[in-house]
Amino acid sequence: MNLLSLRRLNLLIGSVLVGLLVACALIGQFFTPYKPIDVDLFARYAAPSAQHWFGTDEFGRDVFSRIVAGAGVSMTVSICSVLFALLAGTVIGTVSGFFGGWLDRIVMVFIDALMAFPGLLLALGIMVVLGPSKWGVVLALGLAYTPSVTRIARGGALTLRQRDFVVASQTMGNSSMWTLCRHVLPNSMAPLLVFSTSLFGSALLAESALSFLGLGVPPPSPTWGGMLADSRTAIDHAIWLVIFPGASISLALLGINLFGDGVRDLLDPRMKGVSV
Amino acid sequence: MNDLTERVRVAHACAASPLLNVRDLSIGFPDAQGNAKPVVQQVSFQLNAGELLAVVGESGSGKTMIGRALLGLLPENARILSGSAAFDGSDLLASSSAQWLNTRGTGIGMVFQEPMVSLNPAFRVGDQLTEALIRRRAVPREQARVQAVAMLERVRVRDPKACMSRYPNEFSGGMRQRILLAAVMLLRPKLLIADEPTTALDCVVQKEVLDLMIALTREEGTALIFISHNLALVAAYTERVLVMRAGCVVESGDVLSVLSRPSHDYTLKLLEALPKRSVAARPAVPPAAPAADPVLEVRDLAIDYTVPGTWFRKRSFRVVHGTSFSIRAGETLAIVGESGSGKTSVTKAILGLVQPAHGEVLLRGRPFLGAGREALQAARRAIQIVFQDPYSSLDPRMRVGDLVREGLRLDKTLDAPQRATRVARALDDVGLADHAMRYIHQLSGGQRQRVAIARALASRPAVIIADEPVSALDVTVQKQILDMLVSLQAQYGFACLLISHDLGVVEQIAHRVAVMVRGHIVEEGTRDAVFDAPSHPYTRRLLQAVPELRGDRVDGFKVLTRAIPADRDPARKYFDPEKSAAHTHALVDAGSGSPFHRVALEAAPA
Amino acid sequence: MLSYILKRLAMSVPTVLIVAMLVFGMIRAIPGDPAALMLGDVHDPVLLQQMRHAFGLDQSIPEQFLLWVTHLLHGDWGMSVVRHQPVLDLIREAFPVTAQIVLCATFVACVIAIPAGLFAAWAQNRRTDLVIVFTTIVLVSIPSFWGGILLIWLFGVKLQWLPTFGFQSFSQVGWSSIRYFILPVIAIAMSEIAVVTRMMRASSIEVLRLEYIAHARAKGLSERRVLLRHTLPNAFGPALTVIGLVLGHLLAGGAVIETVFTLPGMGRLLVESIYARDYPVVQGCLLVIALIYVLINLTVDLLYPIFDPRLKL
Amino acid sequence: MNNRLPETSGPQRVAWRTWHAVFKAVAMLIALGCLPLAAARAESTVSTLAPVAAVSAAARAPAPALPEIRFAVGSDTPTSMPGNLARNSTTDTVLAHVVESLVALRADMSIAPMLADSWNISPDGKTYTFHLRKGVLFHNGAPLTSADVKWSFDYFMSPRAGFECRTAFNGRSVKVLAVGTPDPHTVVFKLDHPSALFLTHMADPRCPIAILSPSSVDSHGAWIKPIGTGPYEFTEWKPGQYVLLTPFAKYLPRAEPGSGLAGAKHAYANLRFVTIPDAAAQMSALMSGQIDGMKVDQNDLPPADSRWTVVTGVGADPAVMLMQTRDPLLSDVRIRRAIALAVDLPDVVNALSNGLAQYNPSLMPSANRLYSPVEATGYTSNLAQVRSLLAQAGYHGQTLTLETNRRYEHMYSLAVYMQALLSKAGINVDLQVVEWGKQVSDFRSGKFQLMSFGYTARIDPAMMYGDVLGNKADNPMVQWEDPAARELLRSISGTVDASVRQQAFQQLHQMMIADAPLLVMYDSPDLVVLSTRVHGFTSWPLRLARLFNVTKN
Repeated sequence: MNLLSLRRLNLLIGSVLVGLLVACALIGQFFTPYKPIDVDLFARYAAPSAQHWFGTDEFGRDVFSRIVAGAGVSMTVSICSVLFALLAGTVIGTVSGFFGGWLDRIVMVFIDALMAFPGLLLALGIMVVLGPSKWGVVLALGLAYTPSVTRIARGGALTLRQRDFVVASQTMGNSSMWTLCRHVLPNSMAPLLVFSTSLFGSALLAESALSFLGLGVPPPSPTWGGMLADSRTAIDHAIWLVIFPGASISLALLGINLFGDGVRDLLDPRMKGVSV
Repeated sequence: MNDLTERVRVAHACAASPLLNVRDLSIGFPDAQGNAKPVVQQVSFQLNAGELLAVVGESGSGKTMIGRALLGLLPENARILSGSAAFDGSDLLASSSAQWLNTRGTGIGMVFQEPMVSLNPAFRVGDQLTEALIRRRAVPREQARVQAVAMLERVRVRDPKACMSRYPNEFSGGMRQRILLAAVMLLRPKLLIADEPTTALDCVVQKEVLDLMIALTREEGTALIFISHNLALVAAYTERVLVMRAGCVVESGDVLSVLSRPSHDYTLKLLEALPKRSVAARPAVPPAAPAADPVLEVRDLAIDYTVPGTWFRKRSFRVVHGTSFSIRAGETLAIVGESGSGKTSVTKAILGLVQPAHGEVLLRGRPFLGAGREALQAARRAIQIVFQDPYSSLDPRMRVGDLVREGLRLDKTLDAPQRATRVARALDDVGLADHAMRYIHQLSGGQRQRVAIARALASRPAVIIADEPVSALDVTVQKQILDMLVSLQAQYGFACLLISHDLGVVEQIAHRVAVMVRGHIVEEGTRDAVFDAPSHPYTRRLLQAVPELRGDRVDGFKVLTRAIPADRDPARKYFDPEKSAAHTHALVDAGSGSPFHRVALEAAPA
Repeated sequence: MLSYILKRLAMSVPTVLIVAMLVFGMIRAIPGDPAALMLGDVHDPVLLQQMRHAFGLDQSIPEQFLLWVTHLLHGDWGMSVVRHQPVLDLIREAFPVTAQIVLCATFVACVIAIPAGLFAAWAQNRRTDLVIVFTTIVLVSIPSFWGGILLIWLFGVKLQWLPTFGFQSFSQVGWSSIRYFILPVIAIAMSEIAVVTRMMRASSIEVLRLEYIAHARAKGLSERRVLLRHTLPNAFGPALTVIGLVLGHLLAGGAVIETVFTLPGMGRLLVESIYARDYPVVQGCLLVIALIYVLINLTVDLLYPIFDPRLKL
Repeated sequence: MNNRLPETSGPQRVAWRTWHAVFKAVAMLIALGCLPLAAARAESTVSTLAPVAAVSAAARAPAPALPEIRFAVGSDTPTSMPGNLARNSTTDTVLAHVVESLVALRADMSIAPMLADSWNISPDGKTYTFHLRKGVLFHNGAPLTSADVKWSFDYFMSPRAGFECRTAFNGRSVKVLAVGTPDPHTVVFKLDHPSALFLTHMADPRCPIAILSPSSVDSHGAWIKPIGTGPYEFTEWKPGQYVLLTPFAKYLPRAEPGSGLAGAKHAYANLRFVTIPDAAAQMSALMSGQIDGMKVDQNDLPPADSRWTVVTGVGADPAVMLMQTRDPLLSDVRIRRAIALAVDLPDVVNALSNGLAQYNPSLMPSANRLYSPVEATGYTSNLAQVRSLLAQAGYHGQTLTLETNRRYEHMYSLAVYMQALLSKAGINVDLQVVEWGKQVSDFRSGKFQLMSFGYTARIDPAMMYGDVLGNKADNPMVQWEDPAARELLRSISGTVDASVRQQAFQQLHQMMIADAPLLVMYDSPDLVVLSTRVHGFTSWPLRLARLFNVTKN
């Protein structure tokens, strides 16, 4: 098992898991054995059985259907918040890194302030002001991740600004904005894409944590974090309520991380030497 | 001292059997399919104790691999395909890691190329020097420190005691190579491998370090393998030479015979590629009328750099003091100087990238720096720049055709078809007509530099600034680029401002030369005047530092240090930028007979 | 050195000020105020007005902010609206709990992660390296709160070895307080180990490529010495930054972990006071969190030159 | 024979030696690692749990024969003055043991004599004459006289004291014109108009008219500590940690048997109310025997165990589902009745409270002595009638939002069941879970369609109906706008006669069931977990843990 095939194995496992996740997210809710919010007063805390593969929860709702439906919610929330952060962070970071001066200092002070600001209060503030909704969580997570994306984009812009081809473009008489869009942005995309795969993983984790504290996507739409939070009180008599949502979060994260690592190795010039 | 004599005696005793005997050494890297692609093929050579051998070849010829193989420091996936290397009676290539541990350092020492990262930045110089002594030779700590200070004195490091407790990043490149040399020689290895030890240094510092290395190996009786790509430099320092090309040894023998009667035509090509002044090829004065008004004129230009001081005050210090010069169409002015002399800052000021402290820059007699956006844009199209590093000066995301076309984007006088022909013409001029659709990572270093030149040429500029255009290329490729530049200048008649630290390149293509030290021009004049009759002490030292290659294919080549005529007027007080506080100087006629030759003298205090 | 510290602190004042203003505005923008919350379903407008006056909520927001800042400068952090205890006391009780757990977890994580990362980089692309890389990816993928719940289930409920509830600090019950430490520390350390190992491996690989490592080997030094004396100090810099980031984040109170293990730490205090709209406590907590963030960044920057003398202070 | 960097066989040996050294260091460090750090924090005084050492030390010092009962409370009392603005539930619990009013509440929430043996009300209901008990002493030994009663009432009515229920006696409910003290043992209260709730307000545990000795305040009138006439003295108070009450030796318990806060109150042990903010921490303290009792709610009942028992009792806090009658859809009574009849409510209540509570459709708690079978009649689900009502009302599937929160689990569970079961019955309901603070502000501003909510206990049904009935224009917090019902409620504001009031409440209940402005589900039960060493503890609806008449072996 030499190095190359092992690295490709990572990518393979990663893409299989991510594929499964995406499948669940897109078409999952049409094939669930039960409707995720169907309450069944007489089947409360039923153990995993032929009827209910993953058992039922406190209200007698089928855990398997809720996990499949939950995948959709968690995925959309994570993808949208990462895209939001990527978009906002890249624009702010690249512009402030490229032009520098007082604009850069102001942006940096705000970025620092946002980094020091716990995502928790941000999430609660948005959730309550906007009313509980998926998009509230997306905005909250997006804002929470924008500072770190901005920092990376700014770092990229700072190093690219010194590169000769950027200086050459300016000495050719191009305007700064043209140089920024034509030369700096395309070249700073690679590190940002790699970072966003890891960001995607932590967004999924953060969404689960938020719904764990009751701040996430509001029930009854099932989310994995919410299900895990509810399961805490049933530790001693319904352990399957803890195992299945937690396992699905971990498998999803494992898939995303493996996929992210694989993508980064493909993009990483040094790896080219080993011609994966 | 008896230890030294005893070692020399032993070395001669076993003169019969050579210190190092390499037989059919082959090294290869596995490619995607797993079968090894050879990088070094059937290399054999012998080396006696105390002998100096040079291994010369262009990049990719496998010379570094040989050096690393002898120390067992090959990269992770490299394989020794065949061959053996007998050193001091045992086969190196078969040694176990324990055997490697006791041959490295005490048996074979190695000095590397990049001074900036050859010393561990996190440790004091003293610790790094004594570390190997204490652990390998079990020398008590105090005695190791004494030996280290002694060795630092031998490599002429200023104030060795203080230097022991300082960190590597507080030293210049040249100083670090000296410390590295001291560290290796402290272990008194039988064989020293130097892998391009001075390539990254300025020529003056390079000479000092090389002299030092040779002297040390001679005194210690250490055998030396000097790996380099510069044949002239190597010829001046070693006895035998090995010329390599694409992993094979094309020629070997003692230096003088190889130079005078090179048997292999690759060696001939290598020798001819070295830049040298052929009187016939380059007239001293440009064809255009000398009296024509200058295309680009720089008047009393001064540049300051600001460094963040304590608290919020910024400290600024002058990098370029009042500098004036002018270039006429079709003429090439070369500014020569060590790194840090401010020559690149001048080009930045001309392009408006840096705000000069005072002074102005005129394009065809009109100042453009402070004259609003349109004037600056127009000027920037008329002045183009070619950078040093071919890998960094072109956007990796664009095709070659788009790169060249971008120069014409703002030129309103051309419509689309005209632009297309202009681009095709420019690519044809640089010999890359069919490469328009390629990405630059598919091109070699030389081809990329051609694309940069084509991009500069496309907008028919009045001035092209070439900032170290060829210093990153191999010798043979360098020659093609320089010849192309000369022919294009003759064809389009643009003025060329050449920035370089390589005297050979300057000597080959420059009409006039200005020597710059610490932001001052200390000597200026036509190429012949400055090279044949240098008057400022710094220029003289500069010329002596670089061995000159003379001769041709017919009656063989000779490498000799330049003959510098004695100073005509030693009484003159030459302006020395390091010592003079006043920073004022006057450019006075150097009295060498040539009309434009001037030298900087200490100005009378105003 | 001192001037550098003072300069850094001066530069961080705007950051802390902005955080304070953001917090002040946002917590009041959230509907519902402490007085209404305490009254709940009782309808008594006169009493509501009395309470609002007592909490100073009837003034305009800027006035309240100025009042709060001036009091702050005199060292008075205000009284908790709901618990009628000085905010400083509440924080002084909650912060040590979080600090003890987080510092222990970070210490354990570093002690394991740094050698693991170093060794993985050294034995790059060989069996042990791939084992380490795979375990770190798995560890990073397990959410710490799920890990926490599973730990509670295994050790608390099933094996009954460790208490599943409550927290008794060291000062109260001496060494037996370790029983309350083990599970949270393991839960936090799990993901921390993964993050630090990955970072350490990446920076060590970077360092191992540099020439002074080849030079050290060329001097005939043993592999162990090359690793510990030459690679570790230079590779530790970037890992230090990551540790600083992780520490800052956790000291801000891993509210989730503290909920799972019912630890009365900063995270829980912050969440509960947000729910109860206990404005002074929320402001106090967030000020402490901002200060922690600034101090940790400063310490990381001060420690950095030890590993990289190029950065002169 | 390849000599790649470094030798393959070599590194393994080197590797293990390195790992070996590292692991040795790691094992040693882990063992010591946390302790020095923790020790460095030794001085931290995490007082969530009264330090065991300190507690036993204090108990040992005075070495009384009496055992000590330790009861956990969620948050410390912010003040030691009864009924103060800053009070919370702990204040009411602690001071119920220390101070007494002229009258007190029985378990069935009727009014019983306490410091006043008897009282008579003038025919016009505007003059109350109280006859004080003889031989009652304050904790400082001074005898109780009518002057003390007048002093206490005037002190509570002064704005500086910050008495929360001042408005109940100076105009909103009734206005006390004068307090006369004809002789040391009779006190006369003159009211501006007759009020049935005067005595109830006086005995309200949240802000009782406690009879205090003037030495409870210092010379400038600033509050020191409560010197009352209760069975316990207010001995020691360490803010944020605990309140210690010791028995008042010279206390004269009343003759009648103990019921609610009335009757005989015997102090058999010292009482220590320990502050443990975290519910789970309280549970672990109980398990380790460091506390003897704690309150718990129905969702985290501890597993059965020999060391403790769960004392359950009927509560008085009605769990309700509110319906916004001013909402365009819900303004139609047929829709509201359809909702009421769509779900089998008793079934839901049984599932919700794990069988600990019964369905109670009335705003009057089932524990109240006026509770009758009329109050017990609610809605029985009838899907056919629901369909016809919906058809008549022209309902075509519009969605209603049901607002709830996660802070109080029982409200959330109610909402989840109602949403699912209403949807099944054809009424589309969407669940909207918001943060508790926002739900309270929505409740107070009336911005909701359906809301799963819970009222805090009111000691008299008239008070509960008073808060529910009203005009939404000037008070958005009321739920029912029936003018006839308001007129009926106002008619009995002056009558004290129980049978007349009961008859009025029955009529009010029937009108409410018909108009269905809200659905009352059940009274959330009062649950207390007590260690088996404690005997004689009884539950009562007003959620105040009464620890007199309780022994500990």
